[in-house]
Amino acid sequence: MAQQLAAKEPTVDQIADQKIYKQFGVSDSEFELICGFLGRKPNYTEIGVFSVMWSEHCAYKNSKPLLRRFPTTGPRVLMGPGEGAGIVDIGDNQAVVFKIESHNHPSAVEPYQGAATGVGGIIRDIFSMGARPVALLNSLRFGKLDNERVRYLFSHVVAGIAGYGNCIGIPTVAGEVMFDEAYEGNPLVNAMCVGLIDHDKIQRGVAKGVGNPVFYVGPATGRDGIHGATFASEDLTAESEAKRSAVQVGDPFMEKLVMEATLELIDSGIVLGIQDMGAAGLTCSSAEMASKAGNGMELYLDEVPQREEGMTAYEMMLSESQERMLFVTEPQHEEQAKAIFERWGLHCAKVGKVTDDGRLRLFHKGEQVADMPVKALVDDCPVYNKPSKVPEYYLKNESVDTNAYEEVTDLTGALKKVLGSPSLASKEWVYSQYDYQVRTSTAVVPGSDAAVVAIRGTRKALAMTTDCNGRYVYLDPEIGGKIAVAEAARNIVCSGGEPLAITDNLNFGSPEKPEVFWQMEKAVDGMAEACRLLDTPVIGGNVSLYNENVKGAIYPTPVVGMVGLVQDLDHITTQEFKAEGDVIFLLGETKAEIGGSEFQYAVHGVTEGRPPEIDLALEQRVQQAVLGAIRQGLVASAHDLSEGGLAAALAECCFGRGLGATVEWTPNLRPDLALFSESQSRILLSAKPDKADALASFLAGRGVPAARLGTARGDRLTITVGGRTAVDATVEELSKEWKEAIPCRMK
Amino acid sequence: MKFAVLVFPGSNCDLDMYHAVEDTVQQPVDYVWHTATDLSAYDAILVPGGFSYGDYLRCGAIAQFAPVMEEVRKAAEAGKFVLGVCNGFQILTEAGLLPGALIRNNSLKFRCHPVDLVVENNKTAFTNDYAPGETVRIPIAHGEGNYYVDEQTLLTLKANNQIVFRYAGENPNGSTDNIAGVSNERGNVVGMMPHPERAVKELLGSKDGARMFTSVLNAFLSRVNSGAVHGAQAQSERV
Amino acid sequence: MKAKVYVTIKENVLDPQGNAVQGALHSLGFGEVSKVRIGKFMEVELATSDRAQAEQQLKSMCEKLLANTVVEDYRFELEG
Amino acid sequence: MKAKVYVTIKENVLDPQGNAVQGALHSLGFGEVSKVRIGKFMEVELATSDRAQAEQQLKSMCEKLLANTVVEDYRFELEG
Ligand SMILES: Nc1ncnc2c1ncn2[C@@H]1O[C@H](COP(=O)(O)OP(=O)(O)O)[C@@H](O)[C@H]1O
Ligand SMILES: [Mg+2]
Repeated sequence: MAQQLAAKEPTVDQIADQKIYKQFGVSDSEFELICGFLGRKPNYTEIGVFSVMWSEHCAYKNSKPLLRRFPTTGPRVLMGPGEGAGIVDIGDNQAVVFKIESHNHPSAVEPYQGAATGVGGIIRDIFSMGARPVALLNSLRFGKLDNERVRYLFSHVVAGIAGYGNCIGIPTVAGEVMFDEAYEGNPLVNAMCVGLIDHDKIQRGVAKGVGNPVFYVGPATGRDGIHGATFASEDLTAESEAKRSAVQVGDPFMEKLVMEATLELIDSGIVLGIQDMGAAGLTCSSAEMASKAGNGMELYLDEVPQREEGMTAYEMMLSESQERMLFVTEPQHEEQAKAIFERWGLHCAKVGKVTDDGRLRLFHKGEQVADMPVKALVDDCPVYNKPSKVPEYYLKNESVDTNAYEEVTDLTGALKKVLGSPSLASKEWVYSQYDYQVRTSTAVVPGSDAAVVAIRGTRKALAMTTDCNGRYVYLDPEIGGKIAVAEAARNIVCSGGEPLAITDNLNFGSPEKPEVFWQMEKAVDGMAEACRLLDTPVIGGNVSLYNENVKGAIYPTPVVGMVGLVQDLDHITTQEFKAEGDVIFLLGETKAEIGGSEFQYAVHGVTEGRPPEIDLALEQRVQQAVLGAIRQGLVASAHDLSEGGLAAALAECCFGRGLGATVEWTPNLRPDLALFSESQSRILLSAKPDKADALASFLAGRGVPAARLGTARGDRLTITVGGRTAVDATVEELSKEWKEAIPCRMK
Repeated sequence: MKFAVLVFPGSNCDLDMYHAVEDTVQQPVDYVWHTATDLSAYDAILVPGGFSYGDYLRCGAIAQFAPVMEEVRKAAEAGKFVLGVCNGFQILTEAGLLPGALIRNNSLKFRCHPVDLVVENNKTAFTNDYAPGETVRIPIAHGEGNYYVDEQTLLTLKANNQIVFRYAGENPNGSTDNIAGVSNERGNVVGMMPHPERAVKELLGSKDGARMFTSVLNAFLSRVNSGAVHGAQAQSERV
Repeated sequence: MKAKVYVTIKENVLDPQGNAVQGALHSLGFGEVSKVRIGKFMEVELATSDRAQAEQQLKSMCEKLLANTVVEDYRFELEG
Repeated sequence: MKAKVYVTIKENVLDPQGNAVQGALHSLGFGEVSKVRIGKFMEVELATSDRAQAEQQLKSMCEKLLANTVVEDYRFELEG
């Protein structure tokens, strides 16, 4: 068997002459470079290793110039991009660690395992830093639910996320799901993990100390997901499935053991460097650890635990079997490390040694089978500045006048349509499958603007959210990018938290298309500007390109994952109206802006025109005022306005406790445009009657426009616009549309 | 009174159970590893939720053979207090310490949300602080909480007053006779699918689960006072 | 030696998964499906060549672990 | 007509459940167990007596619903 497989490997000359490297996504010029770095032609194992290290997924060769535009530092940032995850100080020697990662392509092929292993991977990124994972989030995009395959993908992705997170015992507390044709065939599955760490426990993935042993821990390696990293960097085609070796299967039970043992190992203080084996498995972890220490590494592949017979060096290096870690310790600590793993029923294998020659050398069956300079693998992948071009559709949209749509007069009906649109509808069908309470720290469960997780032993808590409206980004990537960051921050603020930093997942189409590259550039510029203004640096992220289906690229979807700090548990605020008689305020300014809105999509059936404008200075003023008011105890409820505008936001505030509202508003706009406009920087607050005046003057004092809309009362939502009843319905009938939209379609 | 919280590979509510003891009755509590062979120091044994051994094969199937389970059996026989929650309940049924079995939810989905429970029997060690028939709000989080017993056993459960909790509203998993929790005949071993340890303070949305812990402390103290427990030892352990 | 173990849900115990699959098959157009029961199929390799011993061991494995006899039945076949 | 459907995890795909059960059997003292793979066993009743049609339908059911052919193999037997 071994012979057979080995015999099938192309020779050095075949690789070069028949351009076999192209199958791995290595271009002619890259191949030349690799030959130059090696001083000879690469063999099969070497070209395999280079191809994954030089894939977009690992090397960011198409996105690096853009990522440099992000602000990545700040007084609280303890670790920015470059390690498994970023770290932000939250005081008292504690810090929060978080990162987001995509598993889009694996989920398109095998949704349950694709999503599950995505969750498993991001959890490893967090605990390999030495942090205790405390929460999971996910950001999902699918096609429309009337398609059977979409329903299959949706239900299995959700089940996969649940299956992994529930079993390992980390609460899944927040996320987002949107449905649009643009994602048909290429769903987006982004998972985020948040952890807590003490400053002195922070680990790095470095192979320190020449001569030190390198250990492998976790389950045996199989032929799973070979070339997963390359796969993630290609368009999804009919052949993708055939090309793929065995699908990676997640084992959350194994990961739980690996996590507990790893945290115990780190606690014992004997780890010099540790990294998880994620994309490109053993290849990426060994090369990066050596690189960060400026060292080299030798790996003895016969020592690598193997699940299948006759595995070749190539297969072992490229396998993406899950739940594995690589760590370095001093020789005298070997027994102690082993004992810790043993207690958790795990074995660790000594598979290598740190060297001083800056080379990654692989030995198999008594022979050296590969010898490559670490620096070439990790740092020398060429970086491309792709051509960029303004897309036709963007220019066309400039002349679309969305205010010229025929007026919609049945506004109660329109509100029901919007509330019943799966993107806006209740996501209870999703999150009731997630254990969102394990670890008994979830103070705000899924369903409000941001989730809040209390930090035991303190009065502090973490607020967290993921946000991105791909329609806005499609219509104007720069504005859409700004809004993604601003909305995330608004959600944090509405929950009583101060935004700290973001992690981002840049989901785009093929960068080879100048129009897609233009979207990337503009979106990153918009995000970077918002991050600077709102003081939320980018501490890490992930890039997922080549998200395309037969109809072309997906909507550009740069998902923002944000974490905020709630100073005191008393500041925790939720969106639902609390008590009869509470006074409702609308903060911010409403303009006729329905381009890219849920109303435009659900009622008019199109996505066109211009997205809402955003004034970041106003945004910041509104957010700071709201956070200030919350901290002073003036606010009973807070909810940001996003998809569905004021009408949907009011309805959502009513749903929590079934408490209605009576609202009178004179916005000076056509009622349908006013109620469903998605103008930015708006927040709905409610206050106890005896605090209402104080709140009004607090807001006025901070230059924030605030209109007193009415009161929370009864069991109906009644909205009068310009003296005319626009919406009038019981909370129950509205809630029914909203609650049943997804379950009905999933039956 | 001293509590043990068992830890199996894959347990994940061990921490919550431990904190619940601290937060409600402030009694000494230890994590006890699945390989332990002596539980004599403990008055109450809490078998927490989670996914012991990944819940592979069947929930609780593999955990029933952990060395510590032999000791749990002895403790139960000796009349010590044993509570199994969620996966802990599944383990106790697999181990034969409680009747019945827990099978897949009839929705085939994992379900996590608060439920209303009726306290059917407030005479057990873990429910004496509740009023009979009282409705309490406690969250569930399980995929296999569908309690099954055959008809004959159900009659016995009813006759012996072994049904401790029933779901008050919608039955979330299809369990026989809306059962959410049961006890052994003697009432010192209780198993339930809902998580009382997740409902011990306002921050978590409900405090209704806290009385499970105060109940068992009551039961212990009344036993001490009646001299059923070796007095001196028990007194010295009180905090 | 190889064994095949079949674990099935007892006749009088509800099989929600089987029912759901039956429903799904109906809506896929397989109207003739009148019943579905879903159990487990395990392949176990035993490093022994003593058939009698293997049988006895399998029985014991099933009773102890592989099946929960409150709700499940089992049977097994030895091969080779 | 009755059919038995066997759904097994593909040979090279990881079976965490099988591994966990193997580990458990070892610690229960069944050291001879060298491998465990866990799949599904389904009993399907079909209200038809046309064997050829039943076979064709079963194949289609397996492909569409009963097995996930990305990670699983299937086979079936028709009885009676
Ligand atoms: N979109 C992004 N924005 C900011 N940083 C990014 C982005 N994408 C990747 N990075 C950073 O680049 C580094 C390398 O990323 P990656 O290879 O994905 O890490 P890992 O090896 O943990 O998967 C990480 O620190 C990551 O946070
Ligand atoms: Mg919001």
